[in-house]
Amino acid sequence: MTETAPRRMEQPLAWLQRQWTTMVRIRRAEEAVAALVESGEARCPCHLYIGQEAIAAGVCSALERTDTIWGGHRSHGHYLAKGGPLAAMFAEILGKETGCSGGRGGSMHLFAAGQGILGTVPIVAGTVPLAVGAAMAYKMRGEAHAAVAFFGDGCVEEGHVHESMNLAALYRLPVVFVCENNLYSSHMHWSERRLADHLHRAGEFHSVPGERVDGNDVEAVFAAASAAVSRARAGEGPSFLECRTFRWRGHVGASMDLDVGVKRRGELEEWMQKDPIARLEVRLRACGAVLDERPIREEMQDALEAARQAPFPAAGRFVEHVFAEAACAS
Amino acid sequence: MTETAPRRMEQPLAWLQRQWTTMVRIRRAEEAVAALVESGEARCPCHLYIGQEAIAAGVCSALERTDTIWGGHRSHGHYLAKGGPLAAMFAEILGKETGCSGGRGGSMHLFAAGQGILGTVPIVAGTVPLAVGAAMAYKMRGEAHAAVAFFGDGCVEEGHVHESMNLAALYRLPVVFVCENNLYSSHMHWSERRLADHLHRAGEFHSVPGERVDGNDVEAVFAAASAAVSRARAGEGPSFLECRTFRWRGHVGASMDLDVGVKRRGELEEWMQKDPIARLEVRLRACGAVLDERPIREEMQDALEAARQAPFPAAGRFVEHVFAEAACAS
Amino acid sequence: MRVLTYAAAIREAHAQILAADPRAFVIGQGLWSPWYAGASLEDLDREFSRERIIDSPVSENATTGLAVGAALAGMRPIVFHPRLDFMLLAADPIVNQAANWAYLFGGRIGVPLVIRGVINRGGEQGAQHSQALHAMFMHVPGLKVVMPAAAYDAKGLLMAAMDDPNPVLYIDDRCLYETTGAVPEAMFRVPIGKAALRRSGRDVTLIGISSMAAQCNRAAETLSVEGIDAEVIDLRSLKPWDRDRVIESVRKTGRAVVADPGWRTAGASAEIAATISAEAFHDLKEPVERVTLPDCPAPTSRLEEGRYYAGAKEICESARRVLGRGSAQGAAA
Amino acid sequence: MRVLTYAAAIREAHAQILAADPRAFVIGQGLWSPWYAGASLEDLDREFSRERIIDSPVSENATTGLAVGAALAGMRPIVFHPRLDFMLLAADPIVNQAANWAYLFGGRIGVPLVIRGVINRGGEQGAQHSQALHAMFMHVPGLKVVMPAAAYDAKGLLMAAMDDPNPVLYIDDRCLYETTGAVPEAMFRVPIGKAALRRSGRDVTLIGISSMAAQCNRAAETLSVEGIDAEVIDLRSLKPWDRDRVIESVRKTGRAVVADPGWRTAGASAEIAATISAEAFHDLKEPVERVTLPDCPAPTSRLEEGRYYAGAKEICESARRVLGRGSAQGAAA
Ligand SMILES: Cc1ncc(C[n+]2csc(CCOP(=O)(O)OP(=O)(O)O)c2C)c(N)n1
Ligand SMILES: Cc1ncc(C[n+]2csc(CCOP(=O)(O)OP(=O)(O)O)c2C)c(N)n1
Ligand SMILES: [Mg+2]
Ligand SMILES: [Mg+2]
Repeated sequence: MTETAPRRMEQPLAWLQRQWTTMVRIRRAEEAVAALVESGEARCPCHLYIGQEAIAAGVCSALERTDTIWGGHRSHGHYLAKGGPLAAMFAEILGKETGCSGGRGGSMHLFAAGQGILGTVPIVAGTVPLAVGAAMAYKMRGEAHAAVAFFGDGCVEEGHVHESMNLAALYRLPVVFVCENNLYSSHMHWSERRLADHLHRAGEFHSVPGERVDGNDVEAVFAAASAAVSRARAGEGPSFLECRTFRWRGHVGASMDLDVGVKRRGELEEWMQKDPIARLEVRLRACGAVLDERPIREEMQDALEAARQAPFPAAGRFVEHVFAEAACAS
Repeated sequence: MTETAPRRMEQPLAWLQRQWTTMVRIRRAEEAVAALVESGEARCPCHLYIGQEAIAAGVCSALERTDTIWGGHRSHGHYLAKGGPLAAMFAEILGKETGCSGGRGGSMHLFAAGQGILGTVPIVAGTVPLAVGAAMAYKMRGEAHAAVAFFGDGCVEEGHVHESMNLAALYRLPVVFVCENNLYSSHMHWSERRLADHLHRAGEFHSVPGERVDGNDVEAVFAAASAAVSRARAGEGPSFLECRTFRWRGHVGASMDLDVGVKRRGELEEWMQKDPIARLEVRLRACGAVLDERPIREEMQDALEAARQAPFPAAGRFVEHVFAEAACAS
Repeated sequence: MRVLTYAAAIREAHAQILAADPRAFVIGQGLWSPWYAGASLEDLDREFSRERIIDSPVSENATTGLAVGAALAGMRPIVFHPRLDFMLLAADPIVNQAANWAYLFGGRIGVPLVIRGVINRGGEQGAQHSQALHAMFMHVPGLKVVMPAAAYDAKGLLMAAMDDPNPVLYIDDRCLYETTGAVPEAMFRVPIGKAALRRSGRDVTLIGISSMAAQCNRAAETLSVEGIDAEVIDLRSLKPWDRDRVIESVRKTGRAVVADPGWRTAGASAEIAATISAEAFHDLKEPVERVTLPDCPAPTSRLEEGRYYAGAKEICESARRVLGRGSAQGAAA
Repeated sequence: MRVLTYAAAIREAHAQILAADPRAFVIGQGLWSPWYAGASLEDLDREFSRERIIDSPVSENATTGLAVGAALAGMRPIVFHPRLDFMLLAADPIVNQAANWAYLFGGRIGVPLVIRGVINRGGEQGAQHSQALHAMFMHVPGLKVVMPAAAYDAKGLLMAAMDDPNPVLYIDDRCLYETTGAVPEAMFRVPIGKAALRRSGRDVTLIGISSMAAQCNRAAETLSVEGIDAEVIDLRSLKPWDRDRVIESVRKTGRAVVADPGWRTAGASAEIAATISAEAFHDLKEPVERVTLPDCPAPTSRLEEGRYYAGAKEICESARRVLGRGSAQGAAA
């Protein structure tokens, strides 16, 4: 188990630019969602990803379309980084018929089977064993896919995360546990929930190798994720990544630095200095890259407009789909 | 986290003799239960403790009457070592009115509030968080008691054992986690359930210090348990002991070495060589002790006879006690 | 009498219990935030210290098991689950352990524990953050279940639950927190198992559970305008529930509508309807009506929520139906 | 037709499914021992390899969640729980996840999963190893629940469950394993939601669930000696259950006894009794009788077990009661 991965491959400029696009798309989308929340247009609980963009971008850039990702309540970033369509996400948050889940799920339930997103849910740790199960499917079918479980530092407090790690190690399953340690679980600082600050060691007892990664450095995340995914595809079993980061907004909703009514400990300013996008931009500019946000902003406006125009689900049809007509080919 | 405790205080002869009595009482009682099972007189599922006696004896000899122990399906030994009355145990196994649980529980549900046994239950890991809760009570009341959770190697696979260790460490609770590693969970060898053989490290991630102990050496168990209990009483928090041992009988019932219809891997002979009672007797004889089993055998017969003579619960009263009339002062 | 909100009544009960009984403490998630339990627990940590008001890690199973063990060892814990959905992770300590403990040991010991779970009806929270799962626990012998609808009962039932030597599941609903009612300042108990008659009437008995009891009150007003004289019973306790009071009323009115905030199939409404149908068999003039959620998870979209959650309107429709009245008049409940 | 035991029928269904569908696998506890599932899974690991018959660590939550994830990713898992009591630890993946998944995502995906849980009625196993918890799951939208009582259905319902694109809870009872019945060798499906008419009769309808359906058959024989002509319906599926078939029968006989191996309050029997009472309101001559367990955990002592578990005797008593017959004659059921 190593601390902070020293690994750092030099990535080509085009790759860096793609990451920048992914991360800026996430940030702008989240800012748009924040505005929807503030205006009251969006009413479902929204947990924003601002500040953590490098993790979704770095991990998903190590994945193929056929790999699956599994998320929780804070999964807008995962969905977008993995290729989920933007307008369908906005529409879902607004409860519209054209939402990626038909308006049934809202912000906390995102879906894009074609992009390897078979569902995100807000029950903490709910999808961690599911990711292990998807990995079991890949192994049984002899497919070289990987499943990635995204979850937070609080999630490690759920016992079945430990059960899941043991099963993944025992059966040598191609799964990567990506723990986004943003220091807080809701309003609770890590030190109020656990004695030691060493989440990268969570899998050690279960023989899941772990690594601590700077979660605000997209290249470091990519390097660690690539190694873990390679291990997975090679049949070498699961890995655990602790990606250290910070969310800028409150636990839920649009407020800055206020978690469900509780002030945090003043870390925000320090972490805004470590803004993963600004860091990447420094590097990109040094390489002479020209960064143009206009296409992203246009995309946002178009997607938002489409979502706003879309109809609500037809009256009285909410009792449909309690059962599926057919299992979906993933 | 240390492997195999080197600690070994010299215990006085009288202490050794007391341990011998405890262990032989457990063994003879279990042999009596085995006979009851074989004859069909006892019909509830009985999980025998033969081979593991040094753990119950060693741990409980480090405890006061006011400390509590918490057990599972295989708790006859814990009950006796902590001072639970023998005849009430036999009666319980036979489903009699005079049983320690009024004949409602059977072998898997033992109770002796006066001896600090507030209930054992067969749901694996069911009492582990309860032990933590009892420790919470002691801490809140400022009492220097300890709570001991006895459980098996399989139990560590339940996620809430990990949750429990984190809570115990976080709140610095006076609880000792005693993991009796007999290598099997039912018919499943440890290697079929976990990659690494290092259960003493189960609490490491949660900052619960762990130690590996020879579970067939009553003095070693006592030394480790004493240290853990001292830590607990001193407000230094929980400890985890992995006591390595082997059960001679099958998982449930009286058969030798046959687990729920599955043969084990031939370890029994080797482990019978390490018989914790025979080992202690060698040491006792070297000290010139005279060992007389007759009083124990007589006690067994009397207790068994009393249990046999006792009445079954009166007809139709089984619907009583769904609710308690009053909470019991422990 | 003084008027309090439902949330303030819950908070006052906590504060008085904590002040009166050093064995009492609260553990669970969200206790140090004003958000999860709203005003119902606000600042209790400041008043009684964070040693007694313990905001816990995200470990529903172990925190609930801890509370069971502490209760066995002589404390009087309240374990708090801000949503019943999360409480499912504690099914083992609740159903297997707490509910069985007294029986398993022949009544020699009880588990004096209050398990508090909150229903989050509405608010676009979706299927995993809004489930009203009381019926699952009502089914379990060895558990008592109370579901106050009024501020008065919110306080008095919590006090009674704390006095009980057995595990009591106390379920409140966020949608009631701002409702108000008269609440005595002193400590008092509302007996577990006793319903409250909210309105006497001759024509039909409306039996409401939790937030649906409040909807029954509204429905009765609408119905009275139409000349229908409804009797309203707020069940308050679900296990045991007040069979005598309900049967007596239905024997009188001959008609019953059961309004339950949970799903239909095998829900609380099924037990009540089955019991009424059997015990008031000869007095019942029309089949018992059940106003429930459909057998369907909660949708998220607010428009769909409006259709999903039944309320006074549906209770009125059911009442009219058992009275053989068309639903033409007074449809605006 | 060939006669098989109930356990052998379950085993044959497994073997045929595993042979026919490479996506099928089984995970859970006790699969490599002949003890936990008796003959119902014996030696499947030898026949289909331990890669597909996976005896797991004691981790009910994660193994069940694993099965949910594998189902979403295109497999056809059966997750096995040798006791429903243990399955409570998997309440989150079953109730929160599997049951809600299709709905949450607007029907875009299903969870083609069979969750198998075993009731261990009797055997002095006590309150934590014998619970019949089917009603708790029957209450949950998005779950189907089947409970075969006959060998034929044990096979046919497992096949149907495996075909369903949704989570199906398949509950069998150890006390039925040695019972026998005709079972076709070929693969076949028993449609989920359809009851079986076991005996036609004019006087009273006996509706049985799982092992109590078998007891209804025995009761009908006893009753026929007394001149009572009972109709027996084996429900087979609990969710959805065959309302049409049951209502049709009760409309004819005017009398109903529901026999359920679970507890009384808010149990499956409540739903069935409530529905009959409402839908056969005008045809029902006497209140619906419910034969259930008392609201009490299971005692251990075999003498108390004998009193705790209702059976044919109690069904007969209920049938006589709704027919206004004294229980003097033929009390030995
Ligand atoms: C089983 C369960 N328990 C509690 C909650 C309430 N809850 C929602 S998010 C959250 C905090 C999670 O923190 P973390 O895992 O660190 O993720 P983050 O929000 O920081 O991204 C909690 C406790 C829940 N949704 N599910
Ligand atoms: C929650 C739960 N799951 C499964 C079981 C079935 N079971 C009973 S004992 C046992 C094995 C426990 O093994 P271990 O913890 O090593 O204790 P040992 O029997 O070796 O003393 C199992 C799986 C159970 N009783 N409870
Ligand atoms: Mg966090
Ligand atoms: Mg073991």
